Amino acid sequence: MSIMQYNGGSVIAMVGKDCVAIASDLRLGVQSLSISSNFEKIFPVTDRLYIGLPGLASDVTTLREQFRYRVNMYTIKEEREIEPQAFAQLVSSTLYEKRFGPYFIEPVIAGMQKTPSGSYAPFIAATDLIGCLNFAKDFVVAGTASEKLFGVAEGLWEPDLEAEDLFETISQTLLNAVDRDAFSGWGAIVHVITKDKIVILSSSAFISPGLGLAS
Amino acid sequence: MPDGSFASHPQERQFNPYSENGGTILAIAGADFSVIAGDTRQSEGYSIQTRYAPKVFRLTDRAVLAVNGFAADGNMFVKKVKQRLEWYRHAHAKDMPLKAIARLIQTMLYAQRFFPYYVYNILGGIEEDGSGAVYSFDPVGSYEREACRAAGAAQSLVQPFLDNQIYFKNQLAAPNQPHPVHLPLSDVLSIVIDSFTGATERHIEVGDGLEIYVVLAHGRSVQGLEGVPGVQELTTSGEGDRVFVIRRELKKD
Amino acid sequence: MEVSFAMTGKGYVLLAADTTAVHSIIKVKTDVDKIKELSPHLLMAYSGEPGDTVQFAEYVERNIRLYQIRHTYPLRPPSAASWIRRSLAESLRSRNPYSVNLLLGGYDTSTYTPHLYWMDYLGTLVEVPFAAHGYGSYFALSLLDRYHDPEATVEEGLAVLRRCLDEVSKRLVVSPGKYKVKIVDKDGIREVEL
Amino acid sequence: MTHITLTLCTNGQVITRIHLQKEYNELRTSVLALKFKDGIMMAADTLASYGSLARFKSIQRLQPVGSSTVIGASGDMSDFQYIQTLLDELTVEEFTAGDHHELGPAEIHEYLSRVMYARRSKMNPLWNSILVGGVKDGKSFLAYVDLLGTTYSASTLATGYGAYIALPLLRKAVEGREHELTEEEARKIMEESMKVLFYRDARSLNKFQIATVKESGVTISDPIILETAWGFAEGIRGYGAQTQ
Amino acid sequence: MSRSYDRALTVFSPDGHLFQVEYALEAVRKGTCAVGVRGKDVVVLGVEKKSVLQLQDPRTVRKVVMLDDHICLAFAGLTADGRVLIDKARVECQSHRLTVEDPVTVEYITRHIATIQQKYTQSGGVRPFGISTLIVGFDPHSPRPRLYQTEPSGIYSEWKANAIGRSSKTVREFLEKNHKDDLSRDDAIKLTVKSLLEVVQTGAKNIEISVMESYGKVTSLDLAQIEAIVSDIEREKEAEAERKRSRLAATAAGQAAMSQRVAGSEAPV
Amino acid sequence: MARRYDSRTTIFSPEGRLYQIEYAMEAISHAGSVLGVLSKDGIVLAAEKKVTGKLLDLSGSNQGGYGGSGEKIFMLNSNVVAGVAGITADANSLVNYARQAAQRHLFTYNEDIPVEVLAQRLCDLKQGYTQYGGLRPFGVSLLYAGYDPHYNFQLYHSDPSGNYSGWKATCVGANSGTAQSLLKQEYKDDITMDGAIDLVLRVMSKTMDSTTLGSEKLEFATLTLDPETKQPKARIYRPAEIDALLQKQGLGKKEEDTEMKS
Repeated sequence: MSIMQYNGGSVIAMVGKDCVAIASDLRLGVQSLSISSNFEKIFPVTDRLYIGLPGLASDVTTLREQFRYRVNMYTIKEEREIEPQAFAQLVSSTLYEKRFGPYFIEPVIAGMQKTPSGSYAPFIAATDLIGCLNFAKDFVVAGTASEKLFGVAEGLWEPDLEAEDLFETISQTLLNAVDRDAFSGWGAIVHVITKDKIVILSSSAFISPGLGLAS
Repeated sequence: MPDGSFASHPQERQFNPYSENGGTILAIAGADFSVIAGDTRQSEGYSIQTRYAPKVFRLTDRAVLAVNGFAADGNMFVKKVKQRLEWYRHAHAKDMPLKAIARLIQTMLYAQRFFPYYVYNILGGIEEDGSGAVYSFDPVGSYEREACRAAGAAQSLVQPFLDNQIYFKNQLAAPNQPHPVHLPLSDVLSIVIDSFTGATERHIEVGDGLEIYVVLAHGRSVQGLEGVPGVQELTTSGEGDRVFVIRRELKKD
Repeated sequence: MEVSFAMTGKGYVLLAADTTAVHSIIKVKTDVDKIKELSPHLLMAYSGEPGDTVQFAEYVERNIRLYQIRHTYPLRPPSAASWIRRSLAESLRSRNPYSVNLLLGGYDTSTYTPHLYWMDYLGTLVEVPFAAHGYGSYFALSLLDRYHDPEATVEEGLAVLRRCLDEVSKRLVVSPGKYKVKIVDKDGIREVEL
Repeated sequence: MTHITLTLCTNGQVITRIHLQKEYNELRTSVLALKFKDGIMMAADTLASYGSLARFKSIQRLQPVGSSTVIGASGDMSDFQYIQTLLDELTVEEFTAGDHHELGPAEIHEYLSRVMYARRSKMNPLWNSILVGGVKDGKSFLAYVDLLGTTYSASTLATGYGAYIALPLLRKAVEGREHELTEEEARKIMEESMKVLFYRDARSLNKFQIATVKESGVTISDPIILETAWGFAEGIRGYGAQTQ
Repeated sequence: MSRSYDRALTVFSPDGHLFQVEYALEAVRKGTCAVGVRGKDVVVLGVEKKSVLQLQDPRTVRKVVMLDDHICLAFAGLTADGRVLIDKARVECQSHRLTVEDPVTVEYITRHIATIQQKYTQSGGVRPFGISTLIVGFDPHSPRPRLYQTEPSGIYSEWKANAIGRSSKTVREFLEKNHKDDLSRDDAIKLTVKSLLEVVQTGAKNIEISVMESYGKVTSLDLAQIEAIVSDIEREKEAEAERKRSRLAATAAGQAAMSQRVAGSEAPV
Repeated sequence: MARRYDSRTTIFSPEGRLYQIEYAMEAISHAGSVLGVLSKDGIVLAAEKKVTGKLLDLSGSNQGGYGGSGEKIFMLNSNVVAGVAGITADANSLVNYARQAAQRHLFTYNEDIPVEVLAQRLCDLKQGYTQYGGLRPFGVSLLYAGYDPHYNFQLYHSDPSGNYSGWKATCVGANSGTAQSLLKQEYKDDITMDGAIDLVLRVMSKTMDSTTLGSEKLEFATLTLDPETKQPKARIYRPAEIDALLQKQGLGKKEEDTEMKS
């Protein structure tokens, strides 16, 4: 079994119309034994930027602390918040520093990027474990359920989803994908980021009548 | 080799009698129809061997078998199944019923328990009671009747999508409006096409062409098939169960 | 075989660890205390590679103590857990990593809450309502899924713990005989006889 | 590469074991084939090598079978020659039936694939990749079979290294034009592909044969030696130690 | 002339002085007074506490600190220097436990501190620490209390009783006069307070007392306890004074009587 | 006599004094004063700005998470806000050091640095600059207003020697003596946040050199607990907000000197 599957867990991010969403499961396991159903893998970077860190749980924490440190130092030096684009580069270079002894994490980044005109544009990106960046216009996935996430997302996602629909789409994608993955699941959490607010919902809140997708 | 023990069984070490040839298949059962589909790419490693190698085979007027995995085993297996069905026709003067074919396949697969056919089979068709059915098998013959199933290289991409769209997994029905048990044929066809375009997009071993077989129960109208471009009937009698095939192009990159 | 459990209850954390020292197939000792008292409200149960465990536990103990002497107050449980985790994570990628698994139970005197952390030699850290290490986890976790109550009194908590220990001695081939059980709550640390 | 052990025994006692090493790098040699207007065309060079040693320089790897089929093989030459004897027996047997029925390319391919699959199932494969092509009853046929019994057909095929280097060129030139390509055009495409293959494949030779199957029958050319120019190589910098 | 000797580096002057060290000792003499007294099985640290300003948080004014479970330290001199030096000592205490299992002995940590202080009198580009310390404690497995002193020079020495800081000379002289071997707990505390009162005019509220009774057992006396002792002492002094007075009075009376008698004798018979 | 020991590096004078430190403190006593008052539910900091001018551009200040009000008040960490008095360049360097120290602590312990620990970190640095060769002391005193779960709201003061101590209310910089005694008179242990704001502004208005209080001379910040998250939340006032506050407190320019005359 690969070290990438040791603890399990998956993350997905999607672009909507003037919004982005990022979601993950909550499982932490040791191979097939589940240890915790409340292990978060998505962390806020700024008010409108999140990072998801699926992979080896030890490195989830290590990198989360490392990124927080580096972002704070950036903020101290620059006296401004880091933008998603710059943060993606920071993630990439942090991972590439350990090119020959990598962190076993495949980050997913989602945020609202400030544009020169002063408005905000959706931004998502993912990297492999040594920091090769992948900027996508639709969705990015990572973790033990990544293939499943790709398959469902490819079927459900469409351009220009409004925040509510994006929430529905990402939730359905995540839940159906992790249901077919032995190493992911045990609850989920979704963050929807628009330019002026962030909505965070955990799995218990998803499944309520009326939220079902039309077939 | 200085070590005699290593050299004494050299060929077993050296020769791997199996290969994987990519591609993906799926089948969905409706109330009175069944849809069986597969892409037509055959590959080994990063090489596309051919853009057209069928993986879905009509067995009888009411049974279609999709085979995926190691192509040489697959072709041989289909050949043998067809042979057994032919013998059955000679002995009984009728086609073997679907559920009997399913059991036959299980027996044939299990017979090779210790040198298995490295293939995943999905059998679709119409049962004797006129209902649409899908049977799925693992390489050594474990099988089950289901409403839908995906297999092959992109199984993990397609199956959860089918869970969501066919079984309505993780969707709550609106009050007083339960989820339908069976979907209409037109919905099924678009789900099949979506599944394969999605799989083609994200899986390098899937693409080139798509063959969708549709088996309609005896007496069922062709509702859902009219107006579908390129649909072609394979059965000739027009009576009894009918088999149609729809061919579509998939991306070739 | 080493076995350790822990669970939270109403205002306390309960830790239990076996007391055997094993060398190959021989039980060398049966009265080993594998639960260190790191500070007045912090307990650490450790298991793993024999040399590493004691070495690492003492390293942690001295550093936590140094922090307390330097700052007059001890590290709070979440901070102590984070510090210990980093030590393990850094060790993991060193030439000679520590092979130590930990359960960390503490009572935060500034927020009046009990905390329990599960940690392994990779530096995986997660806060949990109950936890186990070793073969015992395969029995205990399912039992605790069923019987754990975060609002349980100490007596109720001990009863659940006893269930776990009984199950281990009943079903595990290489079950250890004796356990040391310690509790940490607002009044500090005390050992309990089962 | 594979290892073969010969065991000498007397009265059930092992006296000695002789270990033979057989180079299967020949598997990397190539056969190319394409369909054109009037039939199929196949090409293979005449080299059989042992590792990096170019051992036999005028081996014929294209072989007619009956009057409407040609097969081309890459891989182990002894196994291929065994296959040739099988096919010879088969054709003789078919001829002696005296019914004027002859096996066409499809039948030959089916037969070969059964042989290959059967041998792989005995864990004792015939170590070859073989292309089978021909024209019979107005239909041209082109298909592949290898040591695993894997089969497929397409309008352009290549084995060995050719599948990586020549096949893309063949596909570009042939796909969609199978019914309009003339024999001359087909031959040009083939020669061009063989040339590229020779430039890029170190274990290939600029001496090759081209087989053509049309309704009229099978023709296999004499070895063709391609004119190649290596003058450009002097100007190439940046490979290996030669960095300046 | 001394200009080039006593500046950046601590170097000998032609007449053999290390001026910087001597000047550092001056800084110590400006510091508040600290007293250590060893009893039979107890050791007491007393310090003169600067008045805490009305709006100041008394928690942050510390002169007696723990180095480890079994060792206390009091210092006189520059507070910031003290904090830095104490920190080094604390690290050493834990490091020692980690490497050799045992806690440090009082002498060991004293020597460690003294060594650091010495280094700062000799290394390039640094000035000496402007503090003296009193270190008290018990060695592991030993009932004997310990009291050590270190100085900016790096000298360390063991004492039955000693004082550092402001007016330490007066206090030391007092201690020399009044210290006895094998003092009981109460007597040791009383002597400490008494000696501090020699320099602390403001009484109990400016005195802090820490008592170590055995390995790891440290207590600080609260204000009420110190006040009780102070008033005790004052009462004793009062009584002493009273006795003196009465003895004086008695003497005077005797003399008076004598003179009276004499006078009386001179009275007509 | 003293002249020989009072320049270049920090060494003892024959009387055991470190003149460099004393002179550094002298520098601070001329600096714009900083005032801090602790209440049960928060802390108030105010500072007198010395660099003023009609053309000074303050529009760039207070942008982003780590801003300051420009010259005197800075965020050191999410739970600590500091006021500086002394040499501004030295202060900037110390502020930067403090922020990094806070981040290192966060990195190591995954908690916001306790306020006193942060003060200690800075003081250790400051002490080093009084002991090691070739260095002069930092000419800066700081007031740290912070929150941590150990001691809740805290106010510390550190000086160039590397000494620090905790306070309920204190002042550094010019006229700090006056301010101290005013605080001593008026401070009550149960002072509310509003009371603290009022006290700070009144004391500032009495101690500042100029006759009027206004945003061009005053910097102002508070640290309270966010009622929702229960996390410490600093607020560094923008110039307009300061003027509005002064108006509200009746200390604005319009009613010049009324408070002072009363």
